[in-house]
Amino acid sequence: MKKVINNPQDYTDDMLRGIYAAHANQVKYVESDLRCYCVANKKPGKVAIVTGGGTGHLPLFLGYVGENMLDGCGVGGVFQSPSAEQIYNISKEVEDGSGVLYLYGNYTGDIMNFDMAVEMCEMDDIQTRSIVGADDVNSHHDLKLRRGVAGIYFMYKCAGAKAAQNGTLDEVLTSAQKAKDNTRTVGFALTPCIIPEIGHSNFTLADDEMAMGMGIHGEPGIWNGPIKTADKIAEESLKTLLDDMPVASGEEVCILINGLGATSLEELYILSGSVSKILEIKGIKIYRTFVGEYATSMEMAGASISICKMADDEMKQQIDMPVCTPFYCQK
Amino acid sequence: MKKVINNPQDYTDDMLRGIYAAHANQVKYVESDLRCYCVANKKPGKVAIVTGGGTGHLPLFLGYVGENMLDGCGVGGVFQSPSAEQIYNISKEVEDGSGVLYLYGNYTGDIMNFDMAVEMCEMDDIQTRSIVGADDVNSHHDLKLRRGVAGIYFMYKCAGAKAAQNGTLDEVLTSAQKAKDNTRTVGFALTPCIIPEIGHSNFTLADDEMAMGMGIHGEPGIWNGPIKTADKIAEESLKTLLDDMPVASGEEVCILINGLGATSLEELYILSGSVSKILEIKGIKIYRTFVGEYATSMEMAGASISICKMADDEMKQQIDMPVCTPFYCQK
Amino acid sequence: MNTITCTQLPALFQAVSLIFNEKKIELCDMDAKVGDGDLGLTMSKGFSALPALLQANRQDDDVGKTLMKAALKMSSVVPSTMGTLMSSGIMEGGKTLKGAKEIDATGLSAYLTGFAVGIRNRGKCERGNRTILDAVGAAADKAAELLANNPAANLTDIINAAVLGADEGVEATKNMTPVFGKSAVFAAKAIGTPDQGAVAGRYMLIGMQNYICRYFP
Amino acid sequence: MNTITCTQLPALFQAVSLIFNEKKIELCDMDAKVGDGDLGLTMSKGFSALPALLQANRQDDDVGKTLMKAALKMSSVVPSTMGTLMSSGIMEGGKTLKGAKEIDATGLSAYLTGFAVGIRNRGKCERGNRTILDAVGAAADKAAELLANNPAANLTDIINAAVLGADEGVEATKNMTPVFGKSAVFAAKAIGTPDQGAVAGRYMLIGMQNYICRYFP
Ligand SMILES: Nc1ncnc2c1ncn2[C@@H]1O[C@H](COP(=O)(O)OP(=O)(O)O)[C@@H](O)[C@H]1O
Ligand SMILES: Nc1ncnc2c1ncn2[C@@H]1O[C@H](COP(=O)(O)OP(=O)(O)O)[C@@H](O)[C@H]1O
Ligand SMILES: [Mg+2]
Ligand SMILES: [Mg+2]
Ligand SMILES: [Mg+2]
Ligand SMILES: [Mg+2]
Repeated sequence: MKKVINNPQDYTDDMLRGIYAAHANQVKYVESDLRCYCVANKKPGKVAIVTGGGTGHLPLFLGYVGENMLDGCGVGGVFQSPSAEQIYNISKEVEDGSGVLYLYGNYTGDIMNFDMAVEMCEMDDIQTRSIVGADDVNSHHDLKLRRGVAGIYFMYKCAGAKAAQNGTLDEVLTSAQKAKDNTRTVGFALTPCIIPEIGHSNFTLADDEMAMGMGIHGEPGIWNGPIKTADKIAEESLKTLLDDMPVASGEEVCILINGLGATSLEELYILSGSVSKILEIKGIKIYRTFVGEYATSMEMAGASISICKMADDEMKQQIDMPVCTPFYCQK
Repeated sequence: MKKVINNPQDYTDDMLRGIYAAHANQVKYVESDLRCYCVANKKPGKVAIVTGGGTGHLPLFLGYVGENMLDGCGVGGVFQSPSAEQIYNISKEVEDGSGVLYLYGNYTGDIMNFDMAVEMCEMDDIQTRSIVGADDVNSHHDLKLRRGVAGIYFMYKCAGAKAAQNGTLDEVLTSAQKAKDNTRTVGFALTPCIIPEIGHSNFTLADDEMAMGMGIHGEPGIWNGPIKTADKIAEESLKTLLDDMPVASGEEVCILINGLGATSLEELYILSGSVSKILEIKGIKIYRTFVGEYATSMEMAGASISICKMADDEMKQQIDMPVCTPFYCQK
Repeated sequence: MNTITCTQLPALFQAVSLIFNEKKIELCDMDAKVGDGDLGLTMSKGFSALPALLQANRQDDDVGKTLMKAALKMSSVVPSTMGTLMSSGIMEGGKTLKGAKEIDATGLSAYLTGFAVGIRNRGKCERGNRTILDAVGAAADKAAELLANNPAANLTDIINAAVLGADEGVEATKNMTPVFGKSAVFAAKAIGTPDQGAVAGRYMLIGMQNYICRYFP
Repeated sequence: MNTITCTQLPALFQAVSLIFNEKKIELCDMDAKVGDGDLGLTMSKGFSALPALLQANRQDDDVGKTLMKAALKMSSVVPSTMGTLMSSGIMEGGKTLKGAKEIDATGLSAYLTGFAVGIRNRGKCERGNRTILDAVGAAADKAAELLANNPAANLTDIINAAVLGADEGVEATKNMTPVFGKSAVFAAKAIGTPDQGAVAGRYMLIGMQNYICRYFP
């Protein structure tokens, strides 16, 4: 296991200590619990947005806590859910009378703990709404059973913008829902990653192999086979995406080319170029292109392609709204 | 070779096409040459700053072309210099009467081509100054013969800020020089990277080995040996850095924890935490911490630690100046 | 008297933690075949913490409230799927006992039914989905049936019936296809072996049985 | 007449490109031992492009200006260290011929000296640094010496002397320690073998020799 770490047991907390030391003016933790991650200076009165999930996906999830995006994040161990109590404690800290939106990925452990936090908030008369990202097309044919991956970025962006504009809890939920309804993702892996406390990878791929549709925890995909060119990968991925959510010629989309951790930015831009070529041929307009690491799986190699259809002008304005967190700035 | 690419010969140009497609409103190329990379909208009248170098280090070099940073970048093939003519053509495009600063890394091929471009500019009466980043402490005991690595970020930041404030060419050079004089870097690699056209890595490291002091093109370091903990790596690196450039208790520094490509952000923050712990014990104040991928080597695993001593208040203001490029935003 | 008081709650769950310590490797191995292999660890970690949490969070002499409060704390110790499900079961079971100073046979049966409801609500699952619910749901039914037929049944009769029900429930999962969690991905592999969560549910009941049969024979 | 005209420049460098095509693998292998292994490729790529560039960039009948302009374009084709050095050498050599319509023996000697100066200026190197300069510097010196001793020397005499000088220069690099570029990192490995850049410099001169001896025997 080639990792720059100390004791594997301390992986998550060492990481958090590093983050708080680096960004003390932007984020803090509450209840003396490093894993209760909150924005340092919340805009008063606005709807709070709280996310959460396992460690190992930076900048997901906590990286989106900051100006015009999210207000808090429950930090779980590697690939594990945060606890309901942590989510509840974060909610109490960041909620300011307008309610809390829970926005996180569609994973059993997370759902249960957020649901439990909802019940705890109810006892305190804190209003909550919940919505999960479930954008990974290849993970299930049933929309409700799909897991959430990089496409949650668009939900964060839209919900965050609506909350920043003092939208009500239900309006913020609606913005998140609209982003969700219009977002689809396809991903593929080239190499596995290693959970520090386990010390070896949970799957292997031959030297010339890729896994199409593989999940960010290594969940099996729809095929393993010889690695294809960027153009071919883009072609197959876009077919999957557009079969699932048709986009007509003339319609506008945002695209997000996301690296899983070890894939270089050079390759991501090559892939992005392949995607934009195909969309151009189809007459689909690209409103904005995002390329980089948005949701990783530690040192896994691979990438995902997300498409978010621009449903209306409000959505475009939300996508364009400047945001600033310690991990992600957009002007 | 596990890479998301098309034809290896097209690696650099495919990447550039992807970049221009994604960021058409921020950057452009001139002379119908993809590798003549320029900012789309230059602030008129200010000193132009042009950089350049081989492909394979994104966001270095072109990623820093943008608002309040650089104005142009000559893009070479993988680990190769751009040509003098390209640098000259970029200079003609971005220069606006106040001269051009050439700011790039200390590598033979780059020096020769930038020098040749200087001569070409002279014929056009374009004023130029040149300065190279040479921050890699372990690459040579002689300051002049050190290669440039991630620390060039601070030179970009300070020179860019001075130019944005309409400093003269010599003032901009002085800001770059001050950043250079106060910056030192130490790096280490865990795994090699592969040049697409070559197809195999140019060195190997055993499964439990790291290479301290290795260069970003795989230049041999000062030792290869069993991988150490983040705390130990931080300790050894800081000793090297501070022996080379002493920083007294009470003085302020910026730190930059830079990933070489495949090392996860989680690990970088663990390392950052280790560094800040040690600096705290020494009484050295951290003015600002930067963590992420600033200068990579494609999919090489490893990291570098840079220290930039805050020489005066002007330097702090320059470090704090908001910047925005397609690859890097700071607020 | 044949009832469990607040004072005895830590010892009751100490017995549960004992069996999970014994079965730790077995559960991890089962889980590793179709999931991430953490089940034995989280069960033993969670139930090992519970006795002290019951002690520390004792609410007057209210067995219900004490169970609810301690289970909530336990969920923080093990926020994995099964950790959260177990906590939710105990919380909902505790809710049926709210205000009671002790658990009698009727109370135990109600607790078991509440436990199954807690699992069902938290997991949004139904019987037949190949989960812990198939074990603890069958257990609660069997206990309730016994009590309906024999209103004089004691604590031991109830828990024995529950374990019998769990046995049948676990057996039944062998032919069910998983729909939830990491196992769902490996659905094919699962057929023929019992669901590991159901097995864990049965062990929890056996742990309670060990205590009850010893102190209320 | 015993002079090289603008019209002949492409053929002169065609001969250079021929030898680099032959020696491509040899130069790559030499470079790979102590550097990145691209030398053969860049030399053959650069000099293969040069004849057409000389054709396309012909400046009236000025051999000097034509060489300068074409060399500048060649540097864009191969912006590697040696590519840039070769271009810089030709540019500076061309500068000594500015205004001339042809290259005679004196002109060739001046060109070779200018070539070495171009390398030295561009590389900021000195003789003894184990570079191409050690070959082409010695070559220029030998040619100039011949011309000083024998003012009637013709083109063939000059280029023959130059190649002799390059032979000695290459030989001398075997005992020099590299201070520049990628080879510097592997300094120890280098000792005992000639510098690959010097070898390339010698091949360039041999290419010119092949042409000159054939057309001006
Ligand atoms: N939605 C659900 N409802 C009820 N039980 C579930 C649900 N999802 C999973 N389970 C149970 O949890 C068990 C797996 O537990 P655990 O190993 O903690 O989960 P994970 O897959 O998160 O590692 C399964 O065997 C099943 O009995
Ligand atoms: N500063 C310099 N001045 C003159 N010659 C140099 C200099 N640096 C390198 N060389 C020559 O260049 C040769 C290597 O050329 P090349 O393979 O193109 O360089 P690299 O691949 O190292 O950039 C060396 O053998 C040496 O002769
Ligand atoms: Mg990475
Ligand atoms: Mg990377
Ligand atoms: Mg499990
Ligand atoms: Mg070379």
